[in-house]
Amino acid sequence: MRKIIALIFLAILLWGITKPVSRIPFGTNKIKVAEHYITKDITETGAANVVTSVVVLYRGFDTLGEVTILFIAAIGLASILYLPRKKVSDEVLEESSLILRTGCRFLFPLILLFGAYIFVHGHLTPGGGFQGGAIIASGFALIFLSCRERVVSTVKLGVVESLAGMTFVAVGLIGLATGGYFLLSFLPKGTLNMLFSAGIIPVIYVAIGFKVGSELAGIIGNLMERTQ
Amino acid sequence: MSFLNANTYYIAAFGLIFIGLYIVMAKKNLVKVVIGLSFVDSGINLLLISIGYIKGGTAPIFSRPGISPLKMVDPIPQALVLTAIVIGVAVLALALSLVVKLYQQYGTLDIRKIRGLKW
Amino acid sequence: MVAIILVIIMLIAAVVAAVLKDLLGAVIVAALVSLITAILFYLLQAPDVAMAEASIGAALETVIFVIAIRKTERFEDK
Amino acid sequence: MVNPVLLIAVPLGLAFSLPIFGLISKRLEKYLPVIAMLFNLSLSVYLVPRVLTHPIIVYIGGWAPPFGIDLFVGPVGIFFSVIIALVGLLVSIYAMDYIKEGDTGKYHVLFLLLLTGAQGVVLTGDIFNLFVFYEILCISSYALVGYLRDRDGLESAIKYLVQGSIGTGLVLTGIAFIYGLYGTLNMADIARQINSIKPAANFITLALIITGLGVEAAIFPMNAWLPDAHSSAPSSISAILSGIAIEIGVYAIARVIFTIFGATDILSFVALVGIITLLVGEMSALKQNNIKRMLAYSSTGQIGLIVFAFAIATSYGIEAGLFQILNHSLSKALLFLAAGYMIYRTGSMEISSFEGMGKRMPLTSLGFTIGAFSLIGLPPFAGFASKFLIVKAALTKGGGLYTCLIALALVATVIEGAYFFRVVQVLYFRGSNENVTRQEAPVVALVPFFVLAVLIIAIGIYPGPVMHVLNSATSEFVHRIAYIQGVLR
Repeated sequence: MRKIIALIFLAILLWGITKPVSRIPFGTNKIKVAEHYITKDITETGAANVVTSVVVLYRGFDTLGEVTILFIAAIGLASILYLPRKKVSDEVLEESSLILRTGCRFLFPLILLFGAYIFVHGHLTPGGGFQGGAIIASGFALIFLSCRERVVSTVKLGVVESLAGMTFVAVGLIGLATGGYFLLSFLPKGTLNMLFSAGIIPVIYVAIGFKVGSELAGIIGNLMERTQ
Repeated sequence: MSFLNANTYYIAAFGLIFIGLYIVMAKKNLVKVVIGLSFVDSGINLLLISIGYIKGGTAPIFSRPGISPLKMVDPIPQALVLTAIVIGVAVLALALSLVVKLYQQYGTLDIRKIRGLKW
Repeated sequence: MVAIILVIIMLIAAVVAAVLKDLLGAVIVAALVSLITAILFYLLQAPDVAMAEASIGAALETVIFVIAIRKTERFEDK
Repeated sequence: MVNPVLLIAVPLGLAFSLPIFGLISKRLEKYLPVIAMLFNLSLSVYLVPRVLTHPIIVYIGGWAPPFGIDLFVGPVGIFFSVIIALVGLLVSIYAMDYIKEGDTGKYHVLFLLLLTGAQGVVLTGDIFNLFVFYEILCISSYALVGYLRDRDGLESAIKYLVQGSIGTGLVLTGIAFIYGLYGTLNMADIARQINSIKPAANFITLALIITGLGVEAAIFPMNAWLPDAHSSAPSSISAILSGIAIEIGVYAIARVIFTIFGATDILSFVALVGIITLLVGEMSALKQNNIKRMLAYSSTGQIGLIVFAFAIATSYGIEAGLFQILNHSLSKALLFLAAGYMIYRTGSMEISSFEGMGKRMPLTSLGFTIGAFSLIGLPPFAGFASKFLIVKAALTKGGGLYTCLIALALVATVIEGAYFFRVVQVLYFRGSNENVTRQEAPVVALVPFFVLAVLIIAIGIYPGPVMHVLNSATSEFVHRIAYIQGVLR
């Protein structure tokens, strides 16, 4: 019964979406607003990666909202999995093998370094705060899964997450105070393809990198520890 | 065949969305439902990126000098999808935490057995 | 041509994820779907998105799913 | 001049910093939402006179629309932001004492972010930005519904989450189509070009977005989650969900229909859906014995009435709809807050267990009664004025359809009266007459009751200033050309 209803619903939806999709042919040039971004990007923002300048500068407010959503998810998950007192997990954790431990000790700093590289170079190469943060979080996931004697404090992760979020809002407010616009790129544009260029993009992307990394790591940590 | 060739990505996107919606509506296991939600998200992301694609376009990055800005694909959908991916993982993490907690209360993942509230 | 083959594999994998009774298997197949989506993003000239999808969609979502399944149960009961 | 972006930035910054304040002192946490909402309320009230003469358009990051995101702080936006800040402030004062269990710091963060999301939705002028803030609102409410971590709460949270995610997925698909068709995301820019494409493609896009937003607004048949979610959440959250969240859904739908698409041809269908929602909601409320489920179903009904009023689409109709939103926010918040402490004192949600409450908690019961009377539409409360306006709007619109529908709406009002009077009767006229000890709600809870009750009566007796704001807000919805020209100068 459920399956039939589902199929009928999907058939109606399929019939409906063909109409707008037929008006949007695949692969043709239909750029309107984005033309401005592509042609004016270098002079206006100084970032080589146009996607980054759209994400951080032109549509920076969306990014602030997006960071907030991840924050909500991390906080909401912690509040749902909240245990009144620290219950010790009664399942006996197996010691991870020597190879696993050594490998993870060796890999963890390298992963962190790679993640940091990704989010510092967000305005020059593909990548940025979200990708770099996710890579850092995968390093922490490695710690949580294999090096069980190392304890990662979710409280400290929470502090990092809060500070990074406050940095983002503070950068926005400095823009408002100095130039009259929230999230204004008040730093100099610099030369194209240099590390210190493109205004506030590096600052914001570093903040996002820390924030996303600590949030995703906190999510994994809470899921591992807060449930028996 | 030419239809398939021209619309490969649209078919992929809507295929994923429909499979995801079908899983959400027809499956009775909560983890499966969450997998369905993640398929719907991926499908919508693929749809957005395909809308922004231009045949023979280059990635919107001035990685070396001499790239013509007029051949670049649309950067806005890519920015939107970055946002959408993060929203997707946020919803998914929250959903799974609820699922884990529900399992601790009811001892099952079957929605037919989780019926405390009357409808 | 590459794209068509990838899309076919992806859709088959999605269907397999829907019918598989073993949830862990379904999650792994779903990770494959995410990975192929990432490759498709790359083919569509979106390297930023491809990176995000590969690191978040394929890697971290799978980790979260696997932890959740470990805390609950592995098989979908009939 | 104060920049209206602070309405979003300040609560957001405080929410981010709240965990750090929580490390310093656990007691600080609960004051931060109050501070944030006090700031928002004073700033919005301060902005009202300026906005009424001239809408303020804020460019985020200094990029002019359609290239950047803009905030359109018009009469509608400021009207909603005053409601959000006011109800948010009162509920956060109430929650200082009410929320005791669980990780309270996290509750306050989520609560503050829910209000910030609502604030962003009503101010933004960019459709994708609206989607992002909408997700903030939705995701924090999923988490808050499951906050108590009991069986009902978790179950309704997951139900809400699944349905809400499908809804937001539909909205995002609609936005993808809009972007593909028009190449822009700015609402004014879309509205300017909307008639350049064949209607069929537009219609499907509009249908996808409205269906998606309709999930959060709980319009029939997408309202299955509402009674569960609103009844299992903590009472303070029920008040916010009923008093603010669903109204934001209605706002978003109205914005999409009136400003972006200018689609007046689907409105008679929307009116019909509204009346069906109203009748379904009120009928289901009538047979409930659980007070919170009753109030939740009543919210569904009220949303139906508001949607109907908007669908009349004359300036009378929209004005009546906005007035009803104000009335519903104040009254339903008051009802849920009062019910919250009555449930807390009796330990039961059954209506029959409230016998003698009129003596045990006289002030709380009085608050509940005022809220109920205002929702039914008795004079001299605010509900009378708004319901009167809706009837007047429907009759001046004329036509057989609207006359029939308003007759059905009046039937629904009678049903509403029946179940609210039943509760009031239980509160005052049932139970033994022996002396019962008074167990009044604490003072921090009585303050919100008092303010809400005074506002309901004051607006009912003297609706002049409110009507002044509503007139401007109505013209913002009616004159979409002015909106477009205002943004794209």
